[in-house]
Amino acid sequence: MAKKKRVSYIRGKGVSKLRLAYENHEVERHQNIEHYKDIVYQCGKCGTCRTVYKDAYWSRICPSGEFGQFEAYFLGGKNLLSWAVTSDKLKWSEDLAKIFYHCSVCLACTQQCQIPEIHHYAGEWLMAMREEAVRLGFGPMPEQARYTEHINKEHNPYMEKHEDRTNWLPSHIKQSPDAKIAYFVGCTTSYREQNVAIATAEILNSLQIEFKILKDERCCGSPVYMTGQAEKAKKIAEENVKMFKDEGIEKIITSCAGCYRTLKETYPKKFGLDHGIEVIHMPKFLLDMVNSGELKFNKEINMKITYHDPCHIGRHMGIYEPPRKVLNKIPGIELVEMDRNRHNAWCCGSGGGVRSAFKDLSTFAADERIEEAKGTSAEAIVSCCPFCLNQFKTHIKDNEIKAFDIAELARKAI
Amino acid sequence: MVGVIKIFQRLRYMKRMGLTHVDTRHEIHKIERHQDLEHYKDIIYQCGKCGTCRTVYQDADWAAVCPSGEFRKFESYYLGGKNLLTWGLTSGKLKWTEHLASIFYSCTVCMACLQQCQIPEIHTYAVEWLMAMREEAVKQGYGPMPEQKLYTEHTMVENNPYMEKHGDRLNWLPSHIKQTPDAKTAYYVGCTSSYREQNVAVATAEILNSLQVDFRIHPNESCCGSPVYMTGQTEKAKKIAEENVKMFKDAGIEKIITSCAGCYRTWKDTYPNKFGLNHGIEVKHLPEFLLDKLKNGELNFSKEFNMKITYHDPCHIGRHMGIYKPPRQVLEKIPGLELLEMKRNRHNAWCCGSGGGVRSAFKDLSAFAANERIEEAKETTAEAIVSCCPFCLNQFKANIKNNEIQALDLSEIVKQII
Amino acid sequence: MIDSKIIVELENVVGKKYVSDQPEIQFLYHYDFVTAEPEGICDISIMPNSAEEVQEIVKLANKHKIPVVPWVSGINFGSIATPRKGGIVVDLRRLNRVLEVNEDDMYAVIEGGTTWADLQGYLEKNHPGLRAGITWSPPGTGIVPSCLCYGMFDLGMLGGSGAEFINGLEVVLGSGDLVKVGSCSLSNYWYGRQPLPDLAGLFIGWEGSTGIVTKAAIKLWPKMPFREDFAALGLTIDKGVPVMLKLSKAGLGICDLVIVNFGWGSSVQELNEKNIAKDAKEANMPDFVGLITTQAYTEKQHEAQCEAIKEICKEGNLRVLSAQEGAEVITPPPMQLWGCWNFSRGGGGQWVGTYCSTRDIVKFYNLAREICLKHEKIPQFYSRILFGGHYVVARTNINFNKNNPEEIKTTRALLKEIHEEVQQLGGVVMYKPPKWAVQTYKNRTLPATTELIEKIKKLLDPNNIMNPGQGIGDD
Amino acid sequence: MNNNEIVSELENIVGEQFVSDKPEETFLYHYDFITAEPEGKCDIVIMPKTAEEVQEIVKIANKFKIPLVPWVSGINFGSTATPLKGGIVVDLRRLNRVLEVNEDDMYALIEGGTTWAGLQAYLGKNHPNLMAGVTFSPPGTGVVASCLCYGMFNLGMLGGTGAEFINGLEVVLGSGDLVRVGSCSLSDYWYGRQPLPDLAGLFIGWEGSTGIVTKAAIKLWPKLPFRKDFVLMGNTFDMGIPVLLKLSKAGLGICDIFVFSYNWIQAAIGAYEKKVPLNPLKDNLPVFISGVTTQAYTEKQHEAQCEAIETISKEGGLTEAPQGISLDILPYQAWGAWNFSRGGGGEWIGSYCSTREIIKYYKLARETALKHGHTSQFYSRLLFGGHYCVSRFNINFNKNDPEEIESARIILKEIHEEVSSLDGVVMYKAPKWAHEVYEEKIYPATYELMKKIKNLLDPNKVMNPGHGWGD
Repeated sequence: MAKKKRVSYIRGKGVSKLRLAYENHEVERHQNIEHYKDIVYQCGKCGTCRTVYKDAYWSRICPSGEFGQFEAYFLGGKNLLSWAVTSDKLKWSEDLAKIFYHCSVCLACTQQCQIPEIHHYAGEWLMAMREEAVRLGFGPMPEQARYTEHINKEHNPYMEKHEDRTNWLPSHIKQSPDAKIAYFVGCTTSYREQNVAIATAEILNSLQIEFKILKDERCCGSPVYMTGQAEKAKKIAEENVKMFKDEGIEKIITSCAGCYRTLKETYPKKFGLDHGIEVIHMPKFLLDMVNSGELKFNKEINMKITYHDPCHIGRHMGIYEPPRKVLNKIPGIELVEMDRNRHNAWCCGSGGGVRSAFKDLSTFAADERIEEAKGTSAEAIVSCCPFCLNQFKTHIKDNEIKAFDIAELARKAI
Repeated sequence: MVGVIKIFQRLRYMKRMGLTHVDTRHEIHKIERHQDLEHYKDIIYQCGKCGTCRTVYQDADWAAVCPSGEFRKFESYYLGGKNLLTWGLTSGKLKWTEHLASIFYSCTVCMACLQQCQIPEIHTYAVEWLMAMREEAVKQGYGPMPEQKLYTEHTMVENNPYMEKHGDRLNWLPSHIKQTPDAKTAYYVGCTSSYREQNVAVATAEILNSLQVDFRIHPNESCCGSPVYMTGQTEKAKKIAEENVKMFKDAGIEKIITSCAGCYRTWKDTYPNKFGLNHGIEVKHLPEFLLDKLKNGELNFSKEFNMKITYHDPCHIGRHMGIYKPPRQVLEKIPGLELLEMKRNRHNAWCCGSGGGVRSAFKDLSAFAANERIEEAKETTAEAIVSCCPFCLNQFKANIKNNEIQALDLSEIVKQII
Repeated sequence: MIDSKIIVELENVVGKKYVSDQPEIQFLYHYDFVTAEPEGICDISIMPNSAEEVQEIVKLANKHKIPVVPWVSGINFGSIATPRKGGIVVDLRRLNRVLEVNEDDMYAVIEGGTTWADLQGYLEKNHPGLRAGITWSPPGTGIVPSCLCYGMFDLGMLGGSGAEFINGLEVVLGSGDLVKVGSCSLSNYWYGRQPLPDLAGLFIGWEGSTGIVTKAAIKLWPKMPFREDFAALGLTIDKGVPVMLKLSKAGLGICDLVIVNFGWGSSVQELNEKNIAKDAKEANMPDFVGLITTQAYTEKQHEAQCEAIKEICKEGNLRVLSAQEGAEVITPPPMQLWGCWNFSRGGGGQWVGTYCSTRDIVKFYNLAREICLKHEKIPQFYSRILFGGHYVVARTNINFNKNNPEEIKTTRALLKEIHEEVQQLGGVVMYKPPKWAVQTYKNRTLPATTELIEKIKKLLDPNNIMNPGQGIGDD
Repeated sequence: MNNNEIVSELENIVGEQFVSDKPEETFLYHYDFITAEPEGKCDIVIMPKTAEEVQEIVKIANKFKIPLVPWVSGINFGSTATPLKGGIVVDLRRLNRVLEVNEDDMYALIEGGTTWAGLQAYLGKNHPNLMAGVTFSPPGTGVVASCLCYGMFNLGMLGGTGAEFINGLEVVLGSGDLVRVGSCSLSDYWYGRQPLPDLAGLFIGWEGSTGIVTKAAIKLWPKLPFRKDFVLMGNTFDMGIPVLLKLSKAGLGICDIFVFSYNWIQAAIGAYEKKVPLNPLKDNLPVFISGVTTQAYTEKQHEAQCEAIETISKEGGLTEAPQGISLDILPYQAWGAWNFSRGGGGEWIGSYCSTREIIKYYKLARETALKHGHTSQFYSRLLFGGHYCVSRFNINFNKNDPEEIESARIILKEIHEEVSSLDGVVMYKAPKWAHEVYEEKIYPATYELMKKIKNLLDPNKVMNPGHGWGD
C-alpha cells in the first residue's frame, strides 16, 4: 500500500494533490522530435493542461491557448500535432510552425499535466518542434529572424548598437578590473531597463563585492535559442564562454532570469559547454547575503506588493522561494500572492519570441497578469526579470499599478 | 399560540408512522336524520368524488373497503359516485332509470365508505341519503329489485323472507329447552336463525337455560322487517314493525335478547328512530348480554376452547350501532381461545356481502364480498371466522370452499364451554 | 355522436362489464366535482385490464377519430381529466397492480392506474422497510398521473417533484404504439431513465395529451429507524420562510419541509370559514406553521439533527413543537384535505398552485393574501420546499359553495386575480393548470418552444385524439 | 463540397479568427485521442460566441446539408464527438461563461461550452459555499456535455446522474430553431424543468444528435461545515459491496460513494501495469477500496454520522485506511486510466446497472481481463441514495501500436458481451458498436419513436451523424 503515500489530502476540502513518481519516468532531454514520438502520444488531449487543476480556483493557465482558442494552441494540441507530423498524418507547413511559435514556452501547461513524462518533459518537444521548423525552413518567425540577424551583428536583439551597451553605467559605480566575478547585465537591462542595472551595480558596490562588467558583454543567445535556432545560439554561447574564460571569470551574477537560465542550464545541458563558472541570480545572491548577515535592510518600504514568478527562473529552473524570502525581509513590505503563483503563475507573455512575433498574444497575456495583480490590491507587481518588468511597464495603463524589479526595491531598502 | 395548538389538537400522531387521525366533531355538524332527498342535496354536494371513501385511508394497509365499488369498478358504485348521482338527480341533471336504481341497490349498506370520508356530514350521515335514494326508487317504481320484491311479498304473508312457512318457524326448538311462559324476557330468534342457522338458536337457548334466565320465545314471532326496510320499502317495513311491537307489548315483553345483529339494529334503532315506535322494550344483543353476565360473575367459562379464531364485525352491530368491543371482550375471556384480527376490522371491517338485499338480488357481488373476507380471514391463520350475526355466518358457510376455514357464531362457542 | 358499433367493438376488447355508455355511469366522468369547472361529456367509459387492451382502445379511437381521455381519479384542481370534446374515458382503475418492488434498487413497478392507497397498502404489507411518498391528495388519486403532472409528496426534499421519482414508463402513444422508456426499454430492470435517450419527458407535464401510461417505475426510499416531526410556529410568514429555507440547505436528514398558514391550518380542521378570524394578524394568531420531518439512522444522529433543527428554529424566533414531545402538533400525511374544499361549507375548492423560485414564497403569499382579504376570503396557503431546497411549490386555495353558481363565478374571478398578481414575480407557473392558465403560459413561452411542443404532440398523437382541449400542445 | 464558400459564410458569422479549415487545426478534431477509435474528418472547425451565432451556423449546415458536430473537449471513451461523416465541428470553447449563480435556488446558469474548470473557478471565487460536482474526468471536459451524456460526479448520492442536475436548457435544434426547455422557457428563473412539458429529455442521452445546447442551468448543492472522506478497504468485492449498499441506504449525510479495485488505484497513481500484480487477490492485497464522503451541519451530527459509517463498515469487515493514507477525493485526475500500460490509450466498458449486479459485473469483467493478461481496473459509483449505480471497467493499451489497439478492442467487446449477460447492464456514452447491440435489444417501438424524434428535431440529419440514436 506504500504507493498510496504519493497521494496527499487537504483537510476539509476534499481536494487533493497527486505527487508524481518522477524517478520512474526519466526521459532523455534535448533530443529530436522523432525521439519523443511515443511519449508525446501518451497525450489524450484531455485538456488538463488548460487548467490549474489541483488548485482551488481552477484557473486557466495557457496564454497561447486562451488567446488562440483552438485546441492546437494548447499543449494537448501541440502534443498531438507533434505526433501527427512524426506519424505522417500531417505535413509541415507555415501554419504548423506558427502554432508552435505561438507560445511563450512558459511551461505552465506541463505543470498541470498528470502524465509523468509529459508533465516533466513536454518542454523538450516543444523546443524540438521549433528546431525542426527551423531545419525545414518554416521557422523562426520573420520578426525573430530579423532580431537574430541583428544579434549576429550587434549582439543584442533590440536593434541597438553594441557600442551603446554600457551607456547606462553611471560613473559612481566601482568596478574591479581583476575581479573574478562578473555582473552579467543582459540586453534588456542594458538597453531597456537600465534602472535594474544601476540598482544591481549599486547593491554590489554597497556590499563591497569586487566585480566587473564585461567590456564586450553580448547577448546570451536566449532569444535565438528559444526560437528554435539551436545552431546559431550554440555559436553565440561558445563565443561567450570563450570570452568569460579569457576574462578569468569564475562567477557570474545576473539580474536577468533569461540570461541566468541560458548560462546556467542551456549552455551546459543543451550545448554541452561545461564552462564550470558559477552562475547566480540576483535574488538568490541577495538571499545568501541576508542569510550570512552581510546584507541588512535598514530602510522601510511601506508597500503592498505582489510577486510575479518569471517563467525562466520559475518553471524553467524551479526557483520560487528565494525572491519571496528576500522580499519578506524588507521591512514594511507586504507580500500578497496572486491566485496563480509559483508553478502555476500566468506568464507575462514576453518570452519565447512571442513579444516580437505575436504582439496581440503578448499583450493579451500581459493584460491578464496585470489584472490579476491588481486583483490582489497590491500597489506594485515585483519580478526579478527585466523582460517581465519591461513587459508590465509597457502594458500597465494609467499607472494603475507599479512595476519594479526586486533589485530596485532592495537598493532602496539598504 | 395556545389557540393554534388547540386548532391542531384534533390531529393525532401515531408514533413513528407519521400518521394522523382526524377526529371529526360530530356535534357541530349535526343534521337531521331520516329525511327525504331534497333535504340532503347541499350536504351531498360537499362531496368532490375524491375517492377517500374507497380506502381505509388512515390505517396501515390502506386497504379497499367498498365491496360494491371494488366489484363493479365504475365510480358510480362507490359512495362518491352515489353522492354525486344523488346530487345529479336532485339537480335535474339525471333522471331516474332502472339502471340508476340498480346502482343504489348494488350495495350492502355496510357503511364502510362513510367511515373513511373526512367531510363530517358525509362521514356521519351518508347512509341517510343512501336509504333515502332507495325509498325514492321504490316511490318511483324502480325499486326494490325483483328478487327483493319476491321475498317482501313472501314476508308479508309468511313472516319470513326465506320462502318458508310461518308454521315451521319453531321447528328448530328442541324439547330440552326450558321456557318460562310468563317471562318478561323474550329470546328473539329472527328468521335466519329460525330457518337457516338453527344451531345458533339452539345454542342461544341453551346458554339462556344454563344461566337460568327466565325467557320465552314468542310463538308468533315474525320477521323484524329489516330486509324490507333495507331495500327502501319503508312503508311496508313500518307496518311490520307496528305489528311486531303490538304483539310483544301485548305479550308483556319488557326485554328482548336477540342473537341476530340485523334484528337487534331493527328493533333497537329503526323502530324508534325511523318509525317513531318508542316501544320501551329493552333490546340486548347476545354478546352484550353475555358480557354483562361475565362482569357480574353470573357467567364463568370453565372449559377451554383451544382454537385460533378471527372475529368478523357484522355491519349491523358494528358500523350501524357502534358495537365493536363486547363480542371481542367475550371472546377474550374464553380460555384457550386466541383471537387474531384481520387487517380490516372494527369500523373498517370488510362486509360479508349478504346485507341490504344484495345476497338475493346481486349474487355475484355478494359472493365477491364474501370471498374477499374469507381470504382475509384465512390470511390471519385463524382456524375459524367467528361472528355474531346468523346472516354473516350463513354467508360464510355458503362461500367457504373445501372447509379451508370454519365459520362459527359466538353463541356456538360459548355454549360449548359453559 | 358516438356510433353504437363502437361500443360493441370496445366490449370485444375488455368485455361487457367494463364498458358503459349509461348516463348514470358517464355522469361521474363529465367533470371534476371539486372544482366545478365547466363540464365536458364522457360518451363512453371503459376499463381496460392490460396495456394491450389500452392499445386496442386507442387504435379504435384512432380509427373512428374520437377523443380518448386517460383517467384515474379524475379529480384535480385543474380539471385536466375532463373530457372537453366528448369521446371515450379510459378509466385505468383496473390497471392498478403493483407488479414488482425491487428492494435493492428501491423502486416499485406499478400499473398506470395504481393509486397511492394501492401502493401504500402493498408496501406496508410486503416491504415495510421502504416508503413511497404520501401526498396531500386523497388516497384514491393515481400515482402515475400525480407524478406525470409534477405533483409532490412527503419525500420531496429527498427526490424533488413526482416527475423526478419516475424511473421509466410504458406508454401507449396517441398513435396506438406501445413504447417503453428508461432502462426497461431493453431490460427487465427499471432502475432508471438513463442511459438511453430520456424520453420520459414526452409524457411528463403533458396532462395526458401524448399517451396513456400503462406501467411506471417509481422510486422508493428507505424508512429510517428514527424519525421526528416538528411544527415550528411564527407570527408571520415573512419570519418563518427564511428559517425554512435555511433548514432546507442544512442537510439535517430532512425529508419533508412544508409551510402552511393560519388559514390553511384552520381549514384542515372541520371549521367553517365564517366562524373564524379572516386573518391571523387580526386575531393575533401565529400565521406561520412550518412542518419539518427528519429521519436518521442512529439515535445520536437523530438527536443531533433534532437539536440543530430546533436551534435553527429558535434562532429564527420560531416556536418549535415536536411530535414526540406532545401530541399537540400537526404532523405529516396522510392528511385529508377536505378542508381545502369544504372550508366554506360548500364543498368547492380551487387553487392557484405554482412552482416558483424560493425567492418568491413570501411575496407570493403576501400578494395572494391581500387579494383574499380584499374579497373577504381567508387566505389559505401552503408551500413545499423540494429537492434539498432547489425549488418550491406555493399554493393558495379558495373555497366556495359548489351549489351556488354566483359563488363559483366570483371564486373563479378571484383565482384569476391572484394568478395575475403573482405573475409579476418571474417564474411563477401553475402546475396541473386549467385551460385558461395554459393559454397565458402559451403566450409567454418562447414561440419556438411552443412550436416544438406542438410538433411533439403531433408526432405522438397524429389524430389529436388524446385528451383534446387539455395540455399545452393542443390548439 | 466547396469548403471555401462555406468557410467564408461561416467567417461572416464569427469572424475569421474563429473559423479554420487548416489541417493543423482541424486535425485535432478528427478523433478522440484517448480511445484511438477510428478517425473521422473535421472539414471545418468554428467557434461561435453566442447562441445566435450557433443558430446561424446550424442554418448554414442545413443549407449546404453538411454535418455538424457539437464539441467541447472532444474526449470521452465512446468517441461520441468524432465527426464520422465530415463537416463542421462546432467547438463551443468560447461559449464558456458562467452567466448567473442563483444562491437561493442553488443553480448555475452556464453556457454550453463551460468546462468543469470554468464552473469550479467561478464558484470557488464567487460562491464558496456552493458545490458543483467534481468529476473523475479532466477539468477541461464540458459540464453540459457531461450532464447530457449521463456523466456523474461526487454529488451523485444527493442528486443522481448529471442528467438529473439539469434544471433547464437553451438549445439550437438540428433544424436551426432555438428553444428553451424548463422554467426558463417562460421566465428568467431557471429553477427547474417543471411545470411545463419536460422537453429536456429530447437532448439527454442523444449524444448531440438532436441539437446544440447553448445554455443550461445545473443544480448546485450547499457545502456544509463538516466533512469527512472515508477510505474503506476490504479483501474482496463480495465483502465490500454489500457494505456500500447498506451505507447508501442509511442516509448518513453521504454525498458520494464509490469503489475502486486495487489496480485502478495503481493506475491512478502512475504505476506501470506490467510492474504491478496482475491479480492482487492472489497476493492477499485489499482488492476493494472505497471512498465515502459525508457532510454535516453540526459537529455532533458529523460525529454521529461518522460513527455510524465506521460501525457499518466494521460490521461488514471493512477496515479504514491507516492514518496518513487517505484516498484522494476529487478532483482526481485519472490519467492512469489511459496511461497504465504506458501507451496512453484507454477505453472502458462503463455501464449503468442494477445495484444487484455490481459484484457479478466486476467478476465477469475481471475474469475476461485476466484471461487476456490485463489487470482489473474497475470502479463503481452509487447514485441517488442508492437507487442505481455506474460500473466501469478500463482496458489500457499503447495507442501507437495498432495491434494492441486491435486486441484491446476485442477484449472490450468480450467484456461487454460478458457483462451484457447481466440484465439491465447498458453502456453510457457508448461507442457506435455498442449502440448497434442496443439497437437490436431495445423495444422496437421505442426505437421507432427515437427515430421519429430525431427526424423531427433534425430533419436534414446534420447533427452529429453516425452518432446517437435514430440515425
